[in-house]
Amino acid sequence: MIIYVLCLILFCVGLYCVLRKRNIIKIIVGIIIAEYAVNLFFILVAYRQEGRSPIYSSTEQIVNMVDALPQAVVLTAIVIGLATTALLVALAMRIYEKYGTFDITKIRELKG
Amino acid sequence: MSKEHEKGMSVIVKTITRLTVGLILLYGIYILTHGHVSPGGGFAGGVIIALSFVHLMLAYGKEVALEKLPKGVTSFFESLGALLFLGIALLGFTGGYFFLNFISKGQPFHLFSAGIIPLCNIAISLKVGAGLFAIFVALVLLKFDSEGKE
Amino acid sequence: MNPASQIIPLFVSIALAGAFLTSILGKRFKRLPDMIGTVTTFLLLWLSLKAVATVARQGTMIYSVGAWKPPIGIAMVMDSLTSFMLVTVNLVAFTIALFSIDYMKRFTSKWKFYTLFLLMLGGMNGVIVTGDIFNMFVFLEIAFVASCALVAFGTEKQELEAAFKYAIMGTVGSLFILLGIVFLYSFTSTLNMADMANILAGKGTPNIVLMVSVLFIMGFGLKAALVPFHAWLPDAHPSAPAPISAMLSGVLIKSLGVYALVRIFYNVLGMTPFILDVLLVLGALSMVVGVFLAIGQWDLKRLLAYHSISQIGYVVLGIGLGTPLGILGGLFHLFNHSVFKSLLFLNSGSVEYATGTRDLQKMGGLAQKMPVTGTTNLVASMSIAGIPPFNGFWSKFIIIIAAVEAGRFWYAFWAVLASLLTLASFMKVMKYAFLGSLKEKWNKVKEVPIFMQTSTIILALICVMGGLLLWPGVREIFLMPATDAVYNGLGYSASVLQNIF
Amino acid sequence: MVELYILLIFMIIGAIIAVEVKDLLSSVVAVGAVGLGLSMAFLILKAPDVAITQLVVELLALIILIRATLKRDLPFSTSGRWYFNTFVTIGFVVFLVLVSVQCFQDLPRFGYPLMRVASTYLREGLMKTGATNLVASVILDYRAFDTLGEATILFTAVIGVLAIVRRKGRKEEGEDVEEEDE
Repeated sequence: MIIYVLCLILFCVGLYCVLRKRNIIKIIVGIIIAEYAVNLFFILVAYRQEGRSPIYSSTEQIVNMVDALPQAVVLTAIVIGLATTALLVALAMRIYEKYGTFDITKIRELKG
Repeated sequence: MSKEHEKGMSVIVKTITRLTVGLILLYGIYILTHGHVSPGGGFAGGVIIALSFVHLMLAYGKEVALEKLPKGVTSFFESLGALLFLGIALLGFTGGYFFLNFISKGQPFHLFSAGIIPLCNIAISLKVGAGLFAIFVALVLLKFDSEGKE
Repeated sequence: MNPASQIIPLFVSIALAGAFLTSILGKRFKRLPDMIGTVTTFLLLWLSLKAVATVARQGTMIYSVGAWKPPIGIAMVMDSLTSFMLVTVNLVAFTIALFSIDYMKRFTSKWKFYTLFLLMLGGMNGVIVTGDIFNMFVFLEIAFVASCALVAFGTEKQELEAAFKYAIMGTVGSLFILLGIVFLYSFTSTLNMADMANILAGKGTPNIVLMVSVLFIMGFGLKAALVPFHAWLPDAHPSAPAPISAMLSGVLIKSLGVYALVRIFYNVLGMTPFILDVLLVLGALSMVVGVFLAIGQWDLKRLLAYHSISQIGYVVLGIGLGTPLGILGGLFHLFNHSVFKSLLFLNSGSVEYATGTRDLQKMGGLAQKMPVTGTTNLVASMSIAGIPPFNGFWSKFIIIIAAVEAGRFWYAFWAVLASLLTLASFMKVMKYAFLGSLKEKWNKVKEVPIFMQTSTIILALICVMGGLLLWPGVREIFLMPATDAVYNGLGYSASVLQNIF
Repeated sequence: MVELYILLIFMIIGAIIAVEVKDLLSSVVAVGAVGLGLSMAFLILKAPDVAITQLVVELLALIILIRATLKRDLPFSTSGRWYFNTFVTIGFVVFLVLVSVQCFQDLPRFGYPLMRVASTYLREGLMKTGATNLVASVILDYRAFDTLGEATILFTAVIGVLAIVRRKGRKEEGEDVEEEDE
């Protein structure tokens, strides 16, 4: 329970950074932190008290393995995060090249 | 990046890189081929392989690395890996199902076991390694003229 | 296993195979990307029409990937809502692929465009056919990443800025969705949607379902650009190349946003009066705010983008009414909007192709020089404004009737008001762009090439004939089953699970 | 489990530093520290596959991010007065925390998951797929379709990045622009 709350706080730090900061790199940093928190939360809900990792061994009998499904899902989620990050960084670098700044308050040609 | 980067880093870095880059590559291949018996797998192996080339590039400059793995080759490998993976999936139709594990499962704990899983690992690592290296190269070659400053 | 269900995985794999082939071969053979794009999308359109027929005959079909029975493996589900969405998406995609053959000559690296386009299509088809909630998230991300790159395809200042805004907003939306999925997994210990619905129904409605609902409304609302979350759309949609604007406004926000909302809220979490009210408010708000913002615009594509927000509001309003008639109207309007909004964006692309400007004040009298574009644009404008014989009229009419029938008079009033304002706004477009006297500098303007004309004519014909889908006998095949699938609600899980065992 | 709590607190502190520090390079390095902590947390939670992947992905993401921040003439992020935005953000975050804490009570207790579907994987995984690493058996056999999507998303990102970094986006019809990345 407390561990879930700590994980949530990590998520909120990332979210705060995305919503509040005005520097493009900082926004990317915030998204990365929030992604970490969600991934960690998924692994946390899968943990089993006194559990072992879900890999069989040829020498000993392993009982009480942790849930393998969230681990597989988190692997996918990590890759998705990497893909998004790469795209965001490429966009950020091109924006810097065109505008000469990372400050989003100065990048205001469009008004949504 | 800037000019001193193109020439690479100092002699110490270059020497150590020469010693380690092969080991890193080998480790990546180990990780990917043993993905079904030990932790690791195609994705981690592919990233390690990509990192070994990134390492080479950081130490020696982009000319040396691109000589070893030209850009045309990376994008070809990338598409090839993706097609290979989709091909394995479609081959499952021979057994009647998309993504059927149609090869015999073999003996557990051995390298040649688990049907299509090692093959998928190889396809993914090709794709991931080439793809991530391509992203890195694209971002490094991006020059900054900063048109917007004036 | 049902042999007819073998077509389900093809919707994803054909699109992906097309994309991978384009990326390998497209660099060397210059004409090949056009061919692969057109052939692939045509094949998918044909398959989805076939799927409608099959579903009408056999009912819901399940495909278990890798022969693993759900909930152990991933299941793909083909019910009538799925086939309805597949036809909508692939129809628009086909005409857009046709349009792009000539239009994209103005851009460099055509093969990258087609690769990303096919990946986006594959992602959308994946979102629609899957029966697994995490799998839906994965394909949603594919479509989203591809669309981000496509928005920035022109690599100009404003396009990059719009793409970055879109990427940030979309990623935050994805994070909320993923967080919701984690909560659901921990609570039910399954990822299959039918199984999950079954378990959730057995557990009552604790706090957690409410929390997950809020997370999903924020996440999918960001993808669908409902009003408090709409800030990215008016920038992103006009910045993309015209065929992609058509794809984004026409189908992407619907398959990623509205379809996912409908599927999850009606079929998995179970609709509650509270959620219905939230959807109604969001829908009405989008409808009115979108149209008010649209009126003042002079940039043709921006104006169309604001109208997208407004029209999505109609769809969500219809679905939020929760009555069979309202859902029918909402889904029908979803189909109609994807047709006429794609047509409008394609026409704006034609105008830009011929004259090089998007500013309404600089145009004038273009209908004399571009008769096909002028006529099709007239059809689409009347359609979106809700003039009687065209398809837009019927769906708006059904939504308004449904609102009155449900006793929601205020919502009906707002819908009528928004419709009138839409009419005014499109009269402005026709007056400034196509009618009136021809300006001096447009004397040399020519009609656009043949492929572009063909695709707009196809879409215009559908706009004119669209009302026929309500004809008795036709509606029982296409629209009514989709409505039933939504209204059936939690019956979804039963109809899926009985197909497995 | 004390080490897990310590790691999490370390990660939160790292994250706060990454968010609040003015220097962009320091910020990126702090994110790297958070990622390493996450990798260790995965190891403690018995997820070695995820830990390896997280570690290598972390390295690559750091290299890419540092590439974006190095040698900029704007290494510092400016902070401005932005009261309304701050107010809304903090309100939203506090609301999210309060609602979530209510929901955590409905979840199964930490360390005791439900394991409905997962027990099937653990029981039958080795027999049915032949892979000793059950995570590999889940990602490449039971849920291989997800992995196809994952591979595709990376492919999409690569093509997308290559499309974004093009020097020249538009051309006149008939004009031949040679592509740099061939």
